[in-house]
Amino acid sequence: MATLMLEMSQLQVRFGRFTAVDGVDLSVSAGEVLGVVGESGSGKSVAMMALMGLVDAPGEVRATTLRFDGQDLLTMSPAQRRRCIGRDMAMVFQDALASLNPSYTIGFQIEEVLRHHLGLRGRAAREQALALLRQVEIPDPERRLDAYPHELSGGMNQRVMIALAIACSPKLLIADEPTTALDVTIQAQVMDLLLRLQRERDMALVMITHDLAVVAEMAQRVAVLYAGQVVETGPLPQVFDQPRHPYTAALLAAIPEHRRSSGDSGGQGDSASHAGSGGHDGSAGSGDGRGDADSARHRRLPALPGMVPGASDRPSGCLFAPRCPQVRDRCRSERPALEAGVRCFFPLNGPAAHPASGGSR
Amino acid sequence: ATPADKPLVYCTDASPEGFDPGLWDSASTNNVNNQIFQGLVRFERGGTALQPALATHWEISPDARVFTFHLRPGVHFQQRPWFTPTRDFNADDVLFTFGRFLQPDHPFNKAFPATFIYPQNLGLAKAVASMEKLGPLTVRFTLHQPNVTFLSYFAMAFAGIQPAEYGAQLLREGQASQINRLPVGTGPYRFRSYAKDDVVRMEANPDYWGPPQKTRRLIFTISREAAVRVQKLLAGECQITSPLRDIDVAALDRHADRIRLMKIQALNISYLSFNLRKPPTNNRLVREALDIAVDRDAIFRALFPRGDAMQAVNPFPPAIPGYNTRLRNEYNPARARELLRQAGYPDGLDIDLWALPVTRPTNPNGQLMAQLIQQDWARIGVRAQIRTYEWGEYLKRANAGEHSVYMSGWSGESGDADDFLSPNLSCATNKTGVKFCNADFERLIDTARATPDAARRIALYEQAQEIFKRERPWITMAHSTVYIPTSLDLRGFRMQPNGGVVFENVYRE
Amino acid sequence: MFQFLLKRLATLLPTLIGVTLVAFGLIRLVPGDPVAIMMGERALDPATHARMMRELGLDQPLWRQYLDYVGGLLHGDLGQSLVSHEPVSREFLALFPATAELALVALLVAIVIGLSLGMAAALRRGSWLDQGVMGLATVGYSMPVFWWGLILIMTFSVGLGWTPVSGRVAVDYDVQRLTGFMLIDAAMHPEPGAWWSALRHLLLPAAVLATSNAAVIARMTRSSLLEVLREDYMRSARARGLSPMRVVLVHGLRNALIPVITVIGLKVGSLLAGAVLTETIFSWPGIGKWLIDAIARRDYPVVQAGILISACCFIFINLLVDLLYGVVNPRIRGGR
Amino acid sequence: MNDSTRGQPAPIPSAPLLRAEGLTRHYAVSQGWFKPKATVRALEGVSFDLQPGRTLAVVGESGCGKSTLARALTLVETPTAGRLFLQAQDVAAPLTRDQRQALRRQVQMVFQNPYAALNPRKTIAATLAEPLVINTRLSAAERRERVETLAQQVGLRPEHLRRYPHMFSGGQRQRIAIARAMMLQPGIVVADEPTSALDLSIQAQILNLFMDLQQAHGTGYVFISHNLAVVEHVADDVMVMYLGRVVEHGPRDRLFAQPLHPYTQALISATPSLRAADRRVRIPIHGELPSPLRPPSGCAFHQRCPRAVARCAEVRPELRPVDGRLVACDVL
Amino acid sequence: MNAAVSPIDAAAPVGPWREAATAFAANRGALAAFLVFALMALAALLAPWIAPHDPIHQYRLQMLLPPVWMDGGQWQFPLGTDELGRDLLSRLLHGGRVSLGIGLASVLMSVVPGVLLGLLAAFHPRWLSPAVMRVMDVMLALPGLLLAICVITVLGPGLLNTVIAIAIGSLPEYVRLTRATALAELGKDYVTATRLAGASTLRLMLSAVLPNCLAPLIVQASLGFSSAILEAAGLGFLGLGVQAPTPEWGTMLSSARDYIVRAPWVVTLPGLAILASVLSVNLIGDGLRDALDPRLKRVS
Ligand SMILES: Nc1ncnc2c1ncn2[C@@H]1O[C@H](COP(=O)(O)OP(=O)(O)OP(=O)(O)O)[C@@H](O)[C@H]1O
Ligand SMILES: Nc1ncnc2c1ncn2[C@@H]1O[C@H](COP(=O)(O)OP(=O)(O)OP(=O)(O)O)[C@@H](O)[C@H]1O
Ligand SMILES: [Mg+2]
Ligand SMILES: [Mg+2]
Ligand code: NI
Repeated sequence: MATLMLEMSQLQVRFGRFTAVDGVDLSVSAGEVLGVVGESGSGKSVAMMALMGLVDAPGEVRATTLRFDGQDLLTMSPAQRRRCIGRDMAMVFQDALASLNPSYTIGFQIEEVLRHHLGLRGRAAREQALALLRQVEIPDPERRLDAYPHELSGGMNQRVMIALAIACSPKLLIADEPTTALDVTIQAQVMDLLLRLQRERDMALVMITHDLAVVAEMAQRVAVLYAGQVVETGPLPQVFDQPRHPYTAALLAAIPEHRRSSGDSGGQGDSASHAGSGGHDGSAGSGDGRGDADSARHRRLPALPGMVPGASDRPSGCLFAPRCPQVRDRCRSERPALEAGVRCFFPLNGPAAHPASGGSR
Repeated sequence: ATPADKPLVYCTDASPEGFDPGLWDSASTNNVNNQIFQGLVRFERGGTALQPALATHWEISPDARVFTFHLRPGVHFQQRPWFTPTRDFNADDVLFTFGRFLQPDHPFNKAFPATFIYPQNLGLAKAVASMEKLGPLTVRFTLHQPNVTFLSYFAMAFAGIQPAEYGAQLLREGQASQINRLPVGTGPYRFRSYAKDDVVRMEANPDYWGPPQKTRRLIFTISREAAVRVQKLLAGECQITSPLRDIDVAALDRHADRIRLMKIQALNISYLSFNLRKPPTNNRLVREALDIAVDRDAIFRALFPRGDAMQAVNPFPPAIPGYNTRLRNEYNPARARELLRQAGYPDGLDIDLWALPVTRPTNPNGQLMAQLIQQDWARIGVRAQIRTYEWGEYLKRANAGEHSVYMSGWSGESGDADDFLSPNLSCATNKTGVKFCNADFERLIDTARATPDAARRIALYEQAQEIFKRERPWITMAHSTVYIPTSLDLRGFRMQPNGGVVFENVYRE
Repeated sequence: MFQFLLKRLATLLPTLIGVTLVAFGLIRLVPGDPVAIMMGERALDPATHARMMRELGLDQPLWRQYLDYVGGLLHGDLGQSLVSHEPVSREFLALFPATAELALVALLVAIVIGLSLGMAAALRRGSWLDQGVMGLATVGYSMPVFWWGLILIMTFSVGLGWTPVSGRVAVDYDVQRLTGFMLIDAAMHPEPGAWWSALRHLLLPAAVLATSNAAVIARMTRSSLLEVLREDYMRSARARGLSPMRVVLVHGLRNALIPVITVIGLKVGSLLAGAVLTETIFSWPGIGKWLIDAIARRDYPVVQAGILISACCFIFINLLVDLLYGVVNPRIRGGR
Repeated sequence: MNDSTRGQPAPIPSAPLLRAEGLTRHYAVSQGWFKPKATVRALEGVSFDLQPGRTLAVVGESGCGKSTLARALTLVETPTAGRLFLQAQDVAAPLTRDQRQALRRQVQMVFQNPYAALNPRKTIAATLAEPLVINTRLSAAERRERVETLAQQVGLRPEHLRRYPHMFSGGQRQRIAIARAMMLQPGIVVADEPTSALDLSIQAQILNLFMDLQQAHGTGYVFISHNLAVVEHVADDVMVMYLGRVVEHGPRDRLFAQPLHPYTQALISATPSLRAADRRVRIPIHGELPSPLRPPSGCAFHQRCPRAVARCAEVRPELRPVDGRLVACDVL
Repeated sequence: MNAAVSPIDAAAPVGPWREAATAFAANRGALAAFLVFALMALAALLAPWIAPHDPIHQYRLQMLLPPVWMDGGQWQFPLGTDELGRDLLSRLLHGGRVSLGIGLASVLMSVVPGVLLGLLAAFHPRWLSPAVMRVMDVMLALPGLLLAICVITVLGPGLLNTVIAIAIGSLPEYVRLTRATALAELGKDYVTATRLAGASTLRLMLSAVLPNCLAPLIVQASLGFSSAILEAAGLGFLGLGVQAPTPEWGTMLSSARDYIVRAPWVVTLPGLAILASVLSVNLIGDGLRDALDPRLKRVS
C-alpha cells in the first residue's frame, strides 16, 4: 500500500446552523485517483475547500484527523499551511474562466506562483511557465503567455488552471469538476491530460464531479456524497456494478446510459446490468405523479423522487430516508454510520456489513 | 521689519470691474482706481471741501459757466512695463480724458466703444459747450447752463486723468481695450497685478509728485461676504475692510484691543423708488399710501440694531445745507387703506417689490427690508411679490421700468444738495419715464444750481423738497452710519463721508 | 488600445455636438431679445437694433449662426463678456487653474481617504470599524455642501483660527502667476513659507469638496471589494498559497477598482457642481463662482462658455477614466 | 387546425408538423472600429421534417448553432434564408395578425436555465395563465381549470400555483416551464438543453415528464442537448451539428449503433460511460471548435478530423444519403 | 406524490414585494431612518395645523430669539426666531413641506418620463435607442446642479422651475437605468417565453419587463429623492431656488448666513433639517436596496 497522502476523518463544516459537510471520512494514497461524486450541494466542494483551508468565517471547520503527507493540517499555522497549499497540494476549479484573475495575463499568474513557491524570477520563471503550458498541451504557448483569460476558450482556460496547479509538482491534486463546463470532446481531452499528468508525476488525484461516468472512467476509488455525508465508498468498478447504498443504486439507475450491449434501445429502463431495486418499481414515486408504468416505448427512467434536503429540512434519521425506496421505520429515527464503506442500515446486495440488513433482503 | 516692508491689505467687497475709471461707477471699483488715478481737484481727506490736485488753481466765472484750470507742472505718469511716459502731465491729457466722455466719435471711442455711465448720468456731454486748451498747462471748460457744482465733478473718480500718450500708444498697437486692464495714472500707487476675483496688487509710485509713500505694497483682497472680511481682519489677514454693516460690526465689539472701529455719519440715503410710468404706482395716492404703510421703526430695529442710522425724510441727509426740517414721515396704515380706496383700489393691489441684491451701508439687507415691507403692505391689502436680480441686471431692468418699486440708494461725494438731487431726481436721469421728472421741481433745482447765493439756494431746495414729499417718488428710508474697522497699527487713515478709501500717506506702524 | 481610444473619441463626437447645441441654444432660449439683453439700459432705436443684430450675426439663419459659433469655438473664441467686455477665454484662463487645483486636490483627497476607508471596511466586514466607516460615509454623502462648509469655517477658521478664512495664499507672498496652480506657483516662490500658506488655504475648501466624494468612493470601494472577495479567482489565488495581503492587494484591489473608477469618473460631475457651492462659500476665485456671478448678471456668453467648458471637462475626464478603465480592465481593451 | 385560408400557398402533400428547408441564420458582428462587420454563420442550410409525436434531437458542441436553430423554429428570429413550414403553412408568407398568432402558438419552448425562464414577479398561476389570457377568450374560471389540470399533469399541487418562482427548486421550475409550454397545446415544443442545469436525479424526472406529455398530447419535440446519453434516450431521430451545419442526420438507432461521420464518431467515443464494456476506443480529436467568424475552408471539421484528406480542405461536402441517413462527408 | 415536498410548503406564499418589506423591516437602521423620515414627512404634511405660528409672520419685537434651551429662549418660540422674528419651528415645518415636496415632485417628474424613455429605448434598439442615449449623454455631461442652473437661467428662479430643473437633471439616470435593466431582462428566457405566448410589445413592456425593473428604479428614486432635496437646497442657497419669504430650508440657511456668529441657530437648524431628511432618505434607500435585491449593492 502506497503512503497515505491525505487522511481526513469526521470532517465537519458548518455555516451558522447549517452543516454543509457532516462527518466526512476520506483518504487518498499517493498515485491514487479518488472520485468524489454527489449531487449539487452535497458538500463536495466545501469539503475540499476545508482541506485547503479556504473556508472563511462564519464557516467553521472541525475534524478529528486532517493529515496531508504526514503533516497535521489542524495544528499547522496559517503561514505554514500557505507554504503547503499551492505547492504540495493544489486545486483546479470548475469554472476556469472565473477562477483566473481577469486583469492579469496568463503568464503573470503562472509566474506569480512560481515566484511565490519556488522563488523563480525573470527569465527562469518565464521559461518554466512556457514549459508548463507545453505540458498541458496548449498550442502556441509563447503567445498565450501574454493573453488574458477572456481571450482563451473554456478548454484552454481549464488547461491553464491545470498548469497553475501542477506548477510546483504537487503531491495531491484536487480537481473540482474540471470538465463540467466543457464540451464532450474537450472534456475527453482534459480528462486524458489529467490522467496523463497524474501518472507521469505519480500524484494523488481527487476528482470531484457529479458525472458518474467520468468517475467510472478515471478513478480507482469512489466516494458518494449525499447531503454532506459519505454514503458509500469503495473501489471501482465494484461500487457502480454492485451499489450497496440505495442512493448510489438509484442514481445509477436514473442515468440515461447508452448501452450498446442491450441492443434494443427500447428496453433501457429495465436493463439487466443494473443491479438492485432501482428499476421500474422506483418510478412509482416519479415526480409527475401519474405513475404510468405502461409507457408505450418503455423509455421511462427510474427516477428518484424528491430533492436533496436543504438547510431547514434535514430529516432526523437517515438523510436519504425521505427519498429512499427501501425506507423502513428505523431509517426515519436513527442515523446510520458509515460502516464498511456504506452508510445504510439495510444495504443492498453484497456481503452484509450490518447485522440488521443483509439477511432480511 | 521696517514699516515699509509690511504690505497694507484692504479687504474689499467686490472685484473691480475694470481699471478705466471713466467706465465704472461702483464704489469698489472707484476704491481701486482712486489710488492710481487723480483728478484735477480732490476732496479734502475725510470731508467734502475741494482741494487742488492735478490743477494747482482754477477760476470760475461769476455766472458759473466758465471754468479755467491751471495744471500742476512736473507731474509724471507712472512708469509701467506696458507704458513708459516720455513727457509730463499736461493739457493734452485732460483733453484726452474728457474727450472720451464728451465726443462719441473720439478716435479712441471708435477703437474701444464704451459707455461712460457716470458722465452720462451727469449729462456731461450735453452740459459742456466747449473744452479748450489755452496753453500747455491751461484748460478751459465752458458750460451751456450755469452750474455751481461743476467743479466737484473733477474730484470724482471717473475724472481721473489718463495719459494721452498711452492712449495713442494703444491706438497704434490696436490694443485700445487694454486701457481698462493695465492702467497708468499719476496717483501715489501704481498698478502691479490683478488676479481675477482674488487680489489686486499695487505698489508705491516712485515718481509720485507728492510725498513718497511709506507703504510700498498696497493690496486689495476680494471677499464678497462681510463675515469673511470681518474674520480676515480679526485674523490679521487685512488691516482695513470696506464699509461694514451694522450687523457685521457686532462681531468686532469684543476685540477693541485689536481693532479700531471708525464710524462716520455718511452722506447717503437709501430709498425705494416707484415706477412712475406703470400703474398702479403712477398714481400719487397709491404712492403715498404705500409710503405711510411702512413701519420704519420695525425696519430699523431689524436692519440697524445698533441704532446709529437715521430715518430719512428728505432725499438727502440733514447735514447738507438746504435740508427741510419741517417735513415728517408718517406711519398710518388706516389712512393708507383709505388712500388706496380713494385711488380706486378698495380690494388692495398686486405689486412687484424689488429687493436690493447688494449690501449697502444704507440698506444692509434688501431681502429683509423687502420682507418687512411686504408684511406691512399686506396689512393694507397690498400683495407684494419680492423679486431680485444681480446688481447690474437689477439696475438695467429697473431703468427699463420692469419694476413697481425698487430699492436703491445714493452716496453723495460733494456734500452739496445738488449732488443728491440732480443725479437722481432730475429729468435728465429719466429717459424712460420711469423716474421722477417734475417741471416745478426741475425748475427749482436748476435755479438753485445756478445760484451762487447760499441763502437763496437753501430756500429753493427746501421748496423743492416739499414738492418731492408731495409727489413721493420715493419711500425714503435711511441715512446710515458707515463703519470701517481697521487694525490698531494703521496710521494716517481718514474715512471719506461716502465710505470710500484713500490710501495716500496711510501706512502701518 | 488605440482602437479603443478611437472608438471612444468617435462616440464623444455626438455628445460634444450636443453640448455645443445646448450652449448655443441657451442664449436663444432665454426669453427676450438678445440684443436688448446685451444693450441693457441703452436706448434702442430700430436702426441700432438692426445694426447690432447684424454685428452679432443674429440676422443669419440659425444653422449659419450655429456654424459660426462652432467655428469660433474651434478657434478658441468663446465670445466676449457682456459685463467686463473681456474675451471670455481670457477670463476663463485666469480662473480655471484655481478650480482645477481645488477639484484635483479634492479628488485626490477623496480618492485616498475613500479608498483606504472603503478597503478597511471591506476587510473588516461587520466590525465596528466597518459600521463606523459606513455610518460616516452615509452622513458624508448626505451632507449639504454649503452647510458643511459654513460649519467648517466657523470651527476651524473662526473658532480655532487654524486655517485662513479665504483666498488662495497669504497676500504677503506676491506669488507670480506661472501656471495658475497656486501650489506649483508658490513652490517656485523664493520664500519657503509660500507653499505652506497655499496648502493651508487649500485645505478647508478641498476638504469640503472632498467629503461627499470620499464617502461615495468609500462605499463603492467597500461593496466592490466585497463582491470581488467572493469571486472564484480570489479563492483560487488563495488556493495557490499566496499571502492574504497579496491576494487582496494584487488580485482583489485591481478588480475592485474597476467599478470604483467608473464612479470616480461620474463623480467628476458632482465635483464640478460642488465646486460651484464651495467656491461661493470660500470666495474661491474659480470657474464656479464666475459662472454663478455670470448667471446673476445675465452675462450670457460667460454662462454659455461656463456650461460648455464644464461639460467638456466632464467629457474629457470621463474619457481619461475610460482609458484608465481600459488599462485596469483588459477585458474591454482591444476588440470585444 | 384549418390551414388553408384564401390565397395561401397550397399545402404540401403529406405535410409534416414542421418542415425546415435550408434554414440559415447569419449574424453581423462588429469587429471593432473601422473594420468591416464580420458575419457569424450561426446556422447554414439546415433542413428537416418533424412528424407529430416524434422527437428530433439536435446535438453538437457549444456554439454550433443549436440555440440559433431553436430561435428560428420558434419564430423568435427570422432566418436569413430558408423556409419554415408549420403545419404546411409557410411562416414567411404574408399573414394576418390572427393567423400569425395562431401559427406562433403552435411552437413553444422550454429553456435551459430554469432560473431565468420564469417571471420572478408573477405567481405560478399567472405565469401559466398568461398564454391563455393572450390567446383565448376563456373565462377566468375556465382558465383556472385548465391551469390546474396541466399543473397536476406536471406534478405541481394546487397550492403551488399561488407561489412565486423563487420558492421552487430548479427541477420544479422546469416543470412549471414545461407546463407553460404545453398550455396552448402546441404541435411542437422546442426544448433547448432542458436538463443540463439539473441534477442527475432531477434530470430523470424531467425526461420522464417530457415523454409522458408527448405520449398524452402527441407533441413533436425538437430536443436540443449536448449530452449524448440523454439524446439517445429521448430521440427518434438525431441531427448532429457542427459549426452551423448538419453533419449527420438519421434515426437514432442507426446513428448510435454505427456513426458514419468522423465527428459523430468522435463525439460518441468521447462520451464517458459507466461500464467498461460500453467504452469505445477513444478517437482522439485535437484542438477546439474553430471560430464561427473564420470557419475553415472546405469541410469545417477537416482540421480536427482524424481521417481528413487533402480534398477535405477544399471542397465542402454536401449532405447525402448513406446507409439510411444523411451524412456530410466525402471520405466514407 | 412527494416529488415536490419542499420546506416552503408549510409557509404561506409571500410575494417578492412582501418579502422585500419583511427584509426591510428586519434592517434596524433602515427602519429607524424610515420612522424618522415618516415623522418628518408627517410633520411637514400637517405643518399648517401643528405649526405654532404663521411661518411668514414677523414678530418684530422678538427678532433672533434663541431656542428655549439657550439663555433667553422663550417657550412661545421653541426653536427661537429668525432675523425677522419669524418662528423658526414653524418655518422649519413649512419648509419641510416645500423641500420634501420639491423632492417628491421632481422625482415623479423625472421617473415617469425617464422610465418611459428607457423602456422605449430598450425596445427599439435600432434608431430610437441611440438617439435617446446620445441626448442623455449630453444631459449627463452637465452635472446635476449645473444643468439645473442652466434650466433656471432659461426659466428664471421659482418653486416650479426648481422642480423642473431638478427633474431634468436627474432624467438621464432613470433612462439609463431603465434601459439597462430592461435590456438585461429582455435577454432573459422568461421574456422570450412571454413573447412565444403571443404577447404584444406593449404587454411585454409593461407586464413582463417593467415590474422586474422596478427594484433598482425604486432604489434609484429614493436616492434621487435625497439628492433632489440637496439640490433644491443648493439652488436655494445660491439664491436661484425658491424665493423669499417662502420657507425653504436652503433659502432659509442662505438668508441667515449673516447671523451665523450672532445667532448660530438660524443657520444650524435648517442645515440639520436638510441633513436629517437627506440622511434618513439615504438610509432608507440603502435599506431598500438590500431588501429588494442584494445584487444591487453596487449602486452608488
Ligand atoms: N460560504 C458558504 N456559506 C453558507 N453556505 C455555504 C457556503 N459555501 C457552501 N455552502 C453550502 O454548502 C453546501 C455544499 O456546497 P458545495 O459547494 O460543497 O456543494 P457541491 O457538492 O460542490 O455542489 P456543486 O456540484 O453544485 O458544486 C451547499 O448547500 C451550499 O449552499
Ligand atoms: N445575437 C447574436 N449575435 C452574434 N452572434 C451570435 C448571436 N447569437 C449567437 N451567435 C453566435 O452564433 C453561434 C451559434 O450560437 P448558438 O447559441 O446557437 O450556439 P449553441 O449551439 O446553442 O451553443 P451552446 O451549446 O453554448 O448553447 C455562436 O458562435 C454564437 O456566438
Ligand atoms: Mg462544487
Ligand atoms: Mg445554446
Ligand atoms: Ni481654422
